Amino acid sequence: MLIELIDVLISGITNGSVYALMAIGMALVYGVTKVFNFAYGSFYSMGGYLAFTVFGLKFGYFPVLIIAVPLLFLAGFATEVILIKPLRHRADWEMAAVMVTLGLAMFLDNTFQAIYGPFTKSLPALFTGGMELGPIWIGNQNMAMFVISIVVLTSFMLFLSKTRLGMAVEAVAQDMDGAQIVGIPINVVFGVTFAVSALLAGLGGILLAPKYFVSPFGGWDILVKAWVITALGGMGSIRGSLYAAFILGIIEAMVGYWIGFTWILFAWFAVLLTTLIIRPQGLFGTWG
Amino acid sequence: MGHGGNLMKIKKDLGVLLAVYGLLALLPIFFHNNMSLMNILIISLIWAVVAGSWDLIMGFAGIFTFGQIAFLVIGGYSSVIFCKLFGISPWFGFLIGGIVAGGAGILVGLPCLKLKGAYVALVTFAVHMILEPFLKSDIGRAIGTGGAQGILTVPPLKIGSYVYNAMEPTPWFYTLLIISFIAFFIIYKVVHSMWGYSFIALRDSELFAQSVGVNAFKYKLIVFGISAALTGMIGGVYANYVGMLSTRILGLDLFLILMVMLVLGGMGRFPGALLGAFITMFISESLRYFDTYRLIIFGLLVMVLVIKMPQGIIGLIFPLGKAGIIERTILHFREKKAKKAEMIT
Amino acid sequence: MLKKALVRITVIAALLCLSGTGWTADTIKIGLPVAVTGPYAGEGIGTIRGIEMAVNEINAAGGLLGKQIEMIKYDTQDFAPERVMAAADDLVGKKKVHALHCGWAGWGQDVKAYGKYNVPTFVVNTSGSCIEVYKSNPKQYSNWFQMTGSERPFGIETAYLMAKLPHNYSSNKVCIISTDDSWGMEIAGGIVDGAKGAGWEIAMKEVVPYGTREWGPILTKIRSIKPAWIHVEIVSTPDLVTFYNQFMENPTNSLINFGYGLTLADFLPNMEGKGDGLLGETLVIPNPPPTKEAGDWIERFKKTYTDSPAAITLSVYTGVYMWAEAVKSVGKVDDYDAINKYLASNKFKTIEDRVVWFNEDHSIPTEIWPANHIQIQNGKLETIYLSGKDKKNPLPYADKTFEKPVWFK
Amino acid sequence: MLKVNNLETYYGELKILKNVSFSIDEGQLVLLLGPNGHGKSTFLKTICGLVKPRKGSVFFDDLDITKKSVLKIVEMGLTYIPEDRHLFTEMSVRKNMLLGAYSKKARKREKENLEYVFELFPRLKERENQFASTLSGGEARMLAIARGLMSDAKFLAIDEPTLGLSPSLRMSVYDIIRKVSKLGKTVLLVDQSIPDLADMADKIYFMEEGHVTHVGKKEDALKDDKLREIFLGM
Repeated sequence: MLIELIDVLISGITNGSVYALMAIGMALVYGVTKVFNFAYGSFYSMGGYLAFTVFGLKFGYFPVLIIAVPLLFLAGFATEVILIKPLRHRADWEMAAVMVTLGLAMFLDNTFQAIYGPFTKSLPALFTGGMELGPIWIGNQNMAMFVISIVVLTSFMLFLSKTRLGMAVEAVAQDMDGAQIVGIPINVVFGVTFAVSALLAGLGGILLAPKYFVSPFGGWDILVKAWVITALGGMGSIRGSLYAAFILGIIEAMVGYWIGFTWILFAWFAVLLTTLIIRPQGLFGTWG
Repeated sequence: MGHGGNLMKIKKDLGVLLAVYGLLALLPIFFHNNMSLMNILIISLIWAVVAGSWDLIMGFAGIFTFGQIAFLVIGGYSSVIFCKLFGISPWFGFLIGGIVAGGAGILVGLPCLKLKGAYVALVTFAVHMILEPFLKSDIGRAIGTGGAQGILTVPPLKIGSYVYNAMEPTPWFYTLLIISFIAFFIIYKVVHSMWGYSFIALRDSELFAQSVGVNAFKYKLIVFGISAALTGMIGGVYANYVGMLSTRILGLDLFLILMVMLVLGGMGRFPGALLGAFITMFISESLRYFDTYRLIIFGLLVMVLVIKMPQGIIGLIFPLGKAGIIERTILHFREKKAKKAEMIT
Repeated sequence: MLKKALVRITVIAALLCLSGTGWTADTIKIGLPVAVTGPYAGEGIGTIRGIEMAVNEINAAGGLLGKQIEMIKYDTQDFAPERVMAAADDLVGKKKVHALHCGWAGWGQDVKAYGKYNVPTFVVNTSGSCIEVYKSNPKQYSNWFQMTGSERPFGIETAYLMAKLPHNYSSNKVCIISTDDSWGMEIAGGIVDGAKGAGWEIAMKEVVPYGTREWGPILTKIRSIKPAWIHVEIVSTPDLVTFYNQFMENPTNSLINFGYGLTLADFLPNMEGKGDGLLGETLVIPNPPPTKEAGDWIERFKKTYTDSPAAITLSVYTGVYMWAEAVKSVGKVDDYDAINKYLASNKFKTIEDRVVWFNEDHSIPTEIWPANHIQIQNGKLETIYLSGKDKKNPLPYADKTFEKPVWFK
Repeated sequence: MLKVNNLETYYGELKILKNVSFSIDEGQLVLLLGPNGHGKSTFLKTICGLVKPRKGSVFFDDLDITKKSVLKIVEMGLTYIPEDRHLFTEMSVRKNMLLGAYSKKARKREKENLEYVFELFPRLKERENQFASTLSGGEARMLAIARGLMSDAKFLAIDEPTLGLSPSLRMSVYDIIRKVSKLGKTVLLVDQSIPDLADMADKIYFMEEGHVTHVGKKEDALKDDKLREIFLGM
């Protein structure tokens, strides 16, 4: 019984690390620009397809990063400048931004399908093998995912709190007018934030492609999950999403084990709703 | 401007509505033999009601909800289940669908009252997401949802001794024309009532609305209820028209196309949703032979329209000028407040 | 102002109404309401290729009744009832096609939509729901032809086959995992039915949603049950491959059967040579092909599309030939009632040299279309058993035999 | 130093500023007074670039800044200190101040300025590492001014810095403004009633319903019966 409980916890933590990676970009972009980016999942797929394409040229994983990082960054930046910026002066811009990113998601996903076809694509595993600790077995891939997600998130939080640019990003997130008044170039911050968010989503896609595969509409699942995670953590709170990712990951494993897989999403939303009723701003969020 | 302007606008909105319905009513004279076109028209009328009631809550009241299809499904299922259980006429089924969905709307609205923006979207979308496992579950099966298979047979709609059937689209068309007109007339009445102005005031500034004495709590619940009820009612009609129901309607496709209807028609611009529904359906059908490229084109279209045509198609027909509906509403309230002040002094 | 607006409305409406008019060329038209976008696009491609192959062959041989056949596609996307209705109205009502070849077409809404007209309609549904709808009004739906029977017998036969394999089972426990759609639920139900007769004990029955990628909790259960056989019925490659990969991290001595999933077009490419020993059931041509004709067919397909044919491909291909044969016998392409009658009351020969016919419920039951039990051996699909006359008694096929999976310790 | 000609600003359809002209020379302390909601804040937002006027022009250091972004205007040395503060509430006092010196020019003198501003506001030095959200109303207002000073601006546009403060706190805020002004900075101070430092003011503007209704020194204002009644309660 104890061993099974540990096993379930391990899969919960595995889920959590994956979710943390999925959600961080969304927490960032919502927190700073207040845009609910519906194309978030499409950037995730874009990362996966970029990896698939570059890897297909048989140079290994390193060139994937060299090519994908600037491309994803550029894609995110262009999205902000071309699609979001023209909307910002409108009274209903938040809704308009949702619509425009929805259009982008339709465009991107179907472009992927037109280029790569509807079939699933796969990449060879980054990490194989595992560790045996008595009756418990931990896969190297899962361990790596855990370490990567913790490293990425903590370094990101350090960047936000310790560097000048990071502070500027947080300042924009907390008070857009205030940030303008002190001379923070908010348009640059918006663009960069979008770019970094797309980059993080895409890197998530690259990292998870060997494990979860790439398919044209695979991003929607990511979008919904990332959305729930960031909402539970408090929209825009990076630290909040980290905790929320692990909480929801463990809930998923437990519900999957004791109740059934079809009830996982149900449980997620139940937890989210209860939390929001008690704390409308999420676990770590603040209004503003 | 001012009151005279508002009156003009009211007349104009009703005029547009009547003109559109008048034109629609003439169509079967020319196309009653064209099954394909009639089917598209009928479906457009159904989606128009969904889009219109969605616009009521999202465009006019500014509450960011993603639960409209959930209400459609709730209305559809409850309408059919009630008809099958109690052997009542589908006409009553539609009403019951509306009532159940309206109740569900108010229930969903309650937790949303304290939430903002994207959170409301999430909570309402949550309803959408969990509806599918629920309807497919054993509990769902027990109340008659048919589980994963769905409901394969729906009691037919009758009027007198005439039984509606798939081979004769014209009676369906006129029935839907009337039903959707009633729905749009209700939406129109709501938009141009004190409720409607309160919605708009709430959308633009909750603080401002409260300062002129609008009770946010009450109005938000009312708008949730009305919007869900209209959608649920049409859900029953939908189930009857297509003759079956399953959870697949909760997929992404319908959700996206309804959004496109809102954007195309013009959000918060009565009766933009009605025009949006027809235009979207026609674009979608005429792009169908582009296969995979259809949705790529669609996506591009949505992006361009949102950026270049913020008022949608209806903005092309009736450009709003520099004064948006927002300013007009604020002016309306300013005037009211001023009048009140005058009366006191 | 109102006048101006009215003019503008009329102009927009008029422009919209000027959408495409019909075809007039002297060809025979067939409609292909197939999903080419969205989650079902994978099966859609297999469908279109099969129909295209048959049509090209018939056209190259001089056409049907001396006329060329023209294909008209319609993207049915997610098979929402209103969309299927629109497809039927567009293809039959507006474009006046002479037959419909659909591939997988839905779960009952398709019967109603296509049954509204009387042009012969071929689907490859394997759906009990469709048979149920058909039976509700056989006269109305007399143009409806389902190339396979219902799902359940597959499950039953699988349970018997698994018991028959030359394998030393450590126990009689079986774990069943299926999706929550009617295909998955029905197969799982069939296995439960068959399990009683074949001596299995159901140790676990889990239902999962599509898109499941993390199998930890289920694998924990499996590892504590240590079942003799795990059946996973999910029509989605990434779900199956992630299951396999995660199972392999710490495998138990259990046979794994992926049912229909094994023959999904993108399954083997994504396994990248792994998975020797996985079992499955399907309707593709057995390997090696039973006839030279069937072998040639596979070669032709591979040459044209550089892929292997999917299970659905042969079914739709056969459907086109059955319809062509009926048209030839009737002598007229638009005497639909006669064609439908011919289809319902005659037997047809397939490229596998098999005789098939439609039952009274207008489906070709699984007994006639025997299930092909396959195993991955050296990275390839090999047929090891084929169903015999009796659901309970699959027969060994050709010279390939069952092999112990690689993960057995 | 700042010259405003025939400014007209709208919120949607509502005309807020009506033909406003205004000027201030280097080193001056100028007051802009007027009742609540009559366009004073809008005026400040317009000159610092947060709101764009529909008509008229704004010159700063003889350069047309009417269409310039807030960012450019801040870099040129004009800083706006808003009445509703706009602090970064979830950051420490120190970080708020450091962000105040975000512009390139200010960054060079960040250290000096930080020392100097902490000297001016010893209270803030004590609370250096607290979140801005934990400050009292008076402290938060001080922080807003302190952050504005960090920008090393030569021109400060301060919007009602004493609103809702106790008399003693108010005195100390005015003290600070006095000090800042004496250091040679140009200050434009907006208030509802005539503040204690009116004697020091080089000029006083009165704004009603979006118009400038009166310009002059304190003495001039006192001569006008209506102004005396409205702003001094006499």
